[in-house]
Amino acid sequence: MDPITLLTFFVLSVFVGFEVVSKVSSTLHTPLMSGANAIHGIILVGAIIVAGQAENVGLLIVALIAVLLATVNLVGGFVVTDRMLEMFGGRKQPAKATTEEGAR
Amino acid sequence: MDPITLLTFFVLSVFVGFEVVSKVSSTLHTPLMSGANAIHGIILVGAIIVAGQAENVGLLIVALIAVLLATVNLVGGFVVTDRMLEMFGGRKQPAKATTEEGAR
Amino acid sequence: MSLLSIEATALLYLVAAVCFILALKGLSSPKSARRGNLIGAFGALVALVTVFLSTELDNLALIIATILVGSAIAAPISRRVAMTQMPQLVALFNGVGGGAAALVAMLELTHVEGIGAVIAVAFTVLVGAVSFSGSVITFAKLQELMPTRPIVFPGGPIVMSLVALASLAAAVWLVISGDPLASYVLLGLGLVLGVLFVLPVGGADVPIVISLLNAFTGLTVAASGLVLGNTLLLVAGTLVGASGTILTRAMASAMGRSVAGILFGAFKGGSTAGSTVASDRPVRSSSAEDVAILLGYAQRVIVVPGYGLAVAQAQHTMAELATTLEAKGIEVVFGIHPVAGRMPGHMNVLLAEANVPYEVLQEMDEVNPQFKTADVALVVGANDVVNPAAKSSPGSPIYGMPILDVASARQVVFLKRSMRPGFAGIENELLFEPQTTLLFGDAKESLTKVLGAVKAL
Amino acid sequence: MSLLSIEATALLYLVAAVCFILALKGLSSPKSARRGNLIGAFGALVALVTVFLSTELDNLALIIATILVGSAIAAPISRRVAMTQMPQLVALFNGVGGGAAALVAMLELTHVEGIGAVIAVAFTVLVGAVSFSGSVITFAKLQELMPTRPIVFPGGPIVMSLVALASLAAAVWLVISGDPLASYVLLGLGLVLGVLFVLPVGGADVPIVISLLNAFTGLTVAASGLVLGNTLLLVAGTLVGASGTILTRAMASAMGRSVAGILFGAFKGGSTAGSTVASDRPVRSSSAEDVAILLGYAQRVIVVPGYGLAVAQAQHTMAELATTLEAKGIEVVFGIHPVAGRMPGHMNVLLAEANVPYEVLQEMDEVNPQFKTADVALVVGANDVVNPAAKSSPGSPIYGMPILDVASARQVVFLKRSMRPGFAGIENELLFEPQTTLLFGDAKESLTKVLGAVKAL
Ligand SMILES: NC(=O)c1ccc[n+]([C@@H]2O[C@H](COP(=O)([O-])OP(=O)(O)OC[C@H]3O[C@@H](n4cnc5c(N)ncnc54)[C@H](OP(=O)(O)O)[C@@H]3O)[C@@H](O)[C@H]2O)c1
Ligand SMILES: NC(=O)c1ccc[n+]([C@@H]2O[C@H](COP(=O)([O-])OP(=O)(O)OC[C@H]3O[C@@H](n4cnc5c(N)ncnc54)[C@H](OP(=O)(O)O)[C@@H]3O)[C@@H](O)[C@H]2O)c1
Repeated sequence: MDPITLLTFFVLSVFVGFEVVSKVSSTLHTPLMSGANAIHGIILVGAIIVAGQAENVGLLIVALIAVLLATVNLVGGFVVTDRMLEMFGGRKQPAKATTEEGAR
Repeated sequence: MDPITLLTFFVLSVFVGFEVVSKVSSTLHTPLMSGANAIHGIILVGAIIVAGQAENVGLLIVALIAVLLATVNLVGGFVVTDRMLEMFGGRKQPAKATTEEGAR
Repeated sequence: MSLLSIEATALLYLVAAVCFILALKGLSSPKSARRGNLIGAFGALVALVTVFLSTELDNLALIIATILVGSAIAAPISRRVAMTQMPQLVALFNGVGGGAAALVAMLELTHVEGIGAVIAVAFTVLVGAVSFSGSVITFAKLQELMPTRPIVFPGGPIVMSLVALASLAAAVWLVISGDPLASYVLLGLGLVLGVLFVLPVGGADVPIVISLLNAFTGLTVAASGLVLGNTLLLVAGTLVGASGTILTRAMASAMGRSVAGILFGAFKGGSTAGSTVASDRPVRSSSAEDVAILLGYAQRVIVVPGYGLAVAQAQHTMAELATTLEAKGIEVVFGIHPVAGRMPGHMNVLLAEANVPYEVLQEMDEVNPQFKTADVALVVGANDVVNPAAKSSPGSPIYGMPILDVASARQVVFLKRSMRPGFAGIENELLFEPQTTLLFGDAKESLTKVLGAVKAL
Repeated sequence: MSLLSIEATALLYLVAAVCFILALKGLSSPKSARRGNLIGAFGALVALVTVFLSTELDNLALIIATILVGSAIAAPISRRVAMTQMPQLVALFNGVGGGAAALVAMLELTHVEGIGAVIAVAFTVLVGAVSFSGSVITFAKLQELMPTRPIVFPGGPIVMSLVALASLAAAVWLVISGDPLASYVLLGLGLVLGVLFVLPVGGADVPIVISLLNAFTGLTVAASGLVLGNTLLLVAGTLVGASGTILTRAMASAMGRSVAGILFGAFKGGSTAGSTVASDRPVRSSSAEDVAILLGYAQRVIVVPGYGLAVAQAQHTMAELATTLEAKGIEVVFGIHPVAGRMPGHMNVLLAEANVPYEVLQEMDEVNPQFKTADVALVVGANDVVNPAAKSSPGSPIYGMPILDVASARQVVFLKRSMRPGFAGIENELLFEPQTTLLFGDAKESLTKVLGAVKAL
């Protein structure tokens, strides 16, 4: 792909990233950080590609380490974020939560 | 350029457009509309290209009409928006405006 | 000339695209709006220089001459037009943009390859034509070259559906055959469709339609970008299309309407123009002299301007009346409702033009608590924005819209021409309250009389 | 396998990228946050399936096995970790991501062409390594494997500058020669740099540094996208880089700090840890029994939890105390300051984990007016978030930060271990006010004692 196309993707993504996150409330800072953290675990795609092209055992081992690290980032990131948000979730609908508790 | 690249540009631009404008105050609706209107006057670039490639007089005339219309859109759009904002501008800094008036 | 390499060209177009994004960003905040617009203009300049330096162009002299002519037409009009005529000018500029996109796509038809590009051509021709003729009709409505009320004729919806179907057929024909003739037919049908589309829209809903057509034009420019393989047109057009869509929704919701309701309301009968039947319930009306006395002996007056002030072009007279009252030691402020008038922010622009100082223009939230202590609320050509039905009657079309709380002022004076309702077409109970007085007549004439009487006090 | 065409692959990657955008969008609003995260996970799944179906891969079995092992490690840890240990886990996950990006770039070095790509490799190796080792140190600090206070050693800034310069030199060497050896050197220097970078940061500033390193990792992933010519990595990485930058700034400003100040504060001496000198002015301290009596005979108690509650892991004891008091008919609510604790939203998470019902957790704006009518404000391990200096002394580092208005409660009880100040390192005048009582000791121990005494009442 030509450099300017890549640059255009980059620039547009910068704007999207900036705009989407600006003005988020401080209560959500940690989950948002952790969610964004999970997203960059997508480097796993890159790690898989290099592991699939490794030409000797040495390179393969390094590539598999990258796959392992990236998997931990990706899977752990999404799971941890979900757990965190599970706890946050209810907090935002106190009325509903109360009803449910009352029903038990 | 390949279609997916173009689609990617499109999708990213949609997000940028949506995000940038969401939650704008109603006072600015008209200038924003008029400013966005000026931006699509950039079709002038396209009109210039087709006019520069016109193969016969008929096509050239149509292309020049397009150039004319696009120019009116582009130039008029920016000028009208600027005039509108000139009036809005001061409204937002009443303190400063008062001082200036007092100074006269 | 091809002075620029492909990379340099693409880079400069990217710079222009970034300028446009920054322009939109700037325009959505009051502080940076003007700078944003200038950044946009700068981006356009960069793009123009780039196209001239990067493309092998024939007919260069003619092109440049045409651009100069276009600028010579557009700039003075834009600079001289009255603030009240802004909306129609914006509509017109939008329309010519759509027209230009349609023409560009038609001309490219013979050069494009691939089904995708032909579909983009068909889309651009059709939507560009709709945007052009639709904008011309909105222009005519706002400029009062034709009636502003919704124009509905029997069988309208059927004709509309038929034309829409025919356009679709022509588009398919164009995509399959690539025949230029098909593009002419499509252009023609698009023009008719645009007219049919806007005719049934009522005057006060027109700004929303302009915004919608604006988004349409943006999308046609994006599609032209696809056709020409030009990233800048694609990005800029998409930006306008997306932000225009959001803006249209925001405008509609600011005045408590739905976009679909506006477009199809007149067809379905629940018309946007509301009823225009004058009420015959008794009201207290009075003379300009009586109003002058009320005002002249007040301590605090709050003026609530509306659509009627704009229509009657009474802003200068109103400004003079305010100055005269202030010279008598009476405190005068203006309460500005966000959707008062013909377009959002209309009153701010109108009164700024009439040199009403900024500090007496107050937003709804600021001014509402002050009505309690006001002696007179002077409602000039406004109706819906002060109608208590918005608070009290859940069934009414304006229910839920925030209003200016004039009812709590000691005295309320309405300046209007008749007992006809406002835009929403519902009666205003406030007109019949004991504290209310009406002064019938065109706002400008009434204000002139009141001004004379106040001076004579 | 290459079951997918190039177009289909690109399209699926685009779908994944859109999922990531929607994930970030969702995460920035409380209502949609959880769904947003799931959309993100779905996007990742799409991307993984796509890479397997579209690329000719050797070692397939090994790769899949490694992924399974990785998931088997990450999922249970993530599911089981205590809420108090979330921040360090996020730091760790971020670090491994950065490490993975650095390794991927190193391996690609032999395949890339063009100076641009080699620059991207150098960037990724260096920044990825910084992110990896920096995150490991933040992990160690938060996990208390090492002291949380800023670690400054003489000549630190000089060593840091030297290492930074050496890294730059190695990067240039790599770009010029393309020699793999250079990339190993660069990796090593990056690791050292990351350590030096994070050591001087104080414990409470660590969340901001994690966020910054998160943005760094995002940028390395974007650069890997450039290296591999993969649009998805480019877009996703850039998104995280950009939003992470904004988030870092937002976090810093929510706690009234500047990012540069945090990173270089310890070097410059105006340390982020503030003073840790205990005050020796006289205060009124009392026993757990006295506090129990105060609480037991109150009608309304507002609990203000802070950093100390988290450190002492006292949330469960606190929850039990609240339940016990409520069983006695005493109204208990929790006043949650947005930046109380170790990370934003920390208190909400902590107390939700301890099963404190949602409706007694109140945000600052809700709870502040209620202090006037509270009999006791029980401040558990909080200090800065209740320090009136934020309102009254313009010179103080927390000036301007909104605080919980505990000073207007009838009685204020502080649970802390000593007279040392909080994170900002400034004395809290409230400790010396007549209505204030202190109960010294670890929050968990003190609460356990108070709980026993309340039960015995
Ligand atoms: N601002 C926007 O962007 C925008 C856009 C579209 C729609 N709207 C809608 O328009 C309405 C605006 O409210 P509004 O209170 O400003 O206007 P309104 O409710 O439409 O009322 C206008 C009043 O002005 C009177 N009037 C008309 N011409 C006049 C003249 N020449 N001299 C004196 N009076 C005259 C009319 O009564 P007579 O006929 O008896 O004189 C009418 O009562 C809202 O419903 C809003 O939702 C606003
Ligand atoms: N939430 C965030 O995201 C975040 C992130 C970074 C920084 N910050 C900053 O951190 C501060 C948070 O304010 P805060 O009021 O929660 O905390 P703080 O001002 O740091 O005060 C914590 C208090 O807890 C006491 N403490 C510590 N360990 C304890 C234990 N085991 N048992 C009992 N007490 C203990 C400390 O006093 P002793 O040592 O005498 O016990 C100290 O007075 C703010 O300045 C904020 O800007 C917040």
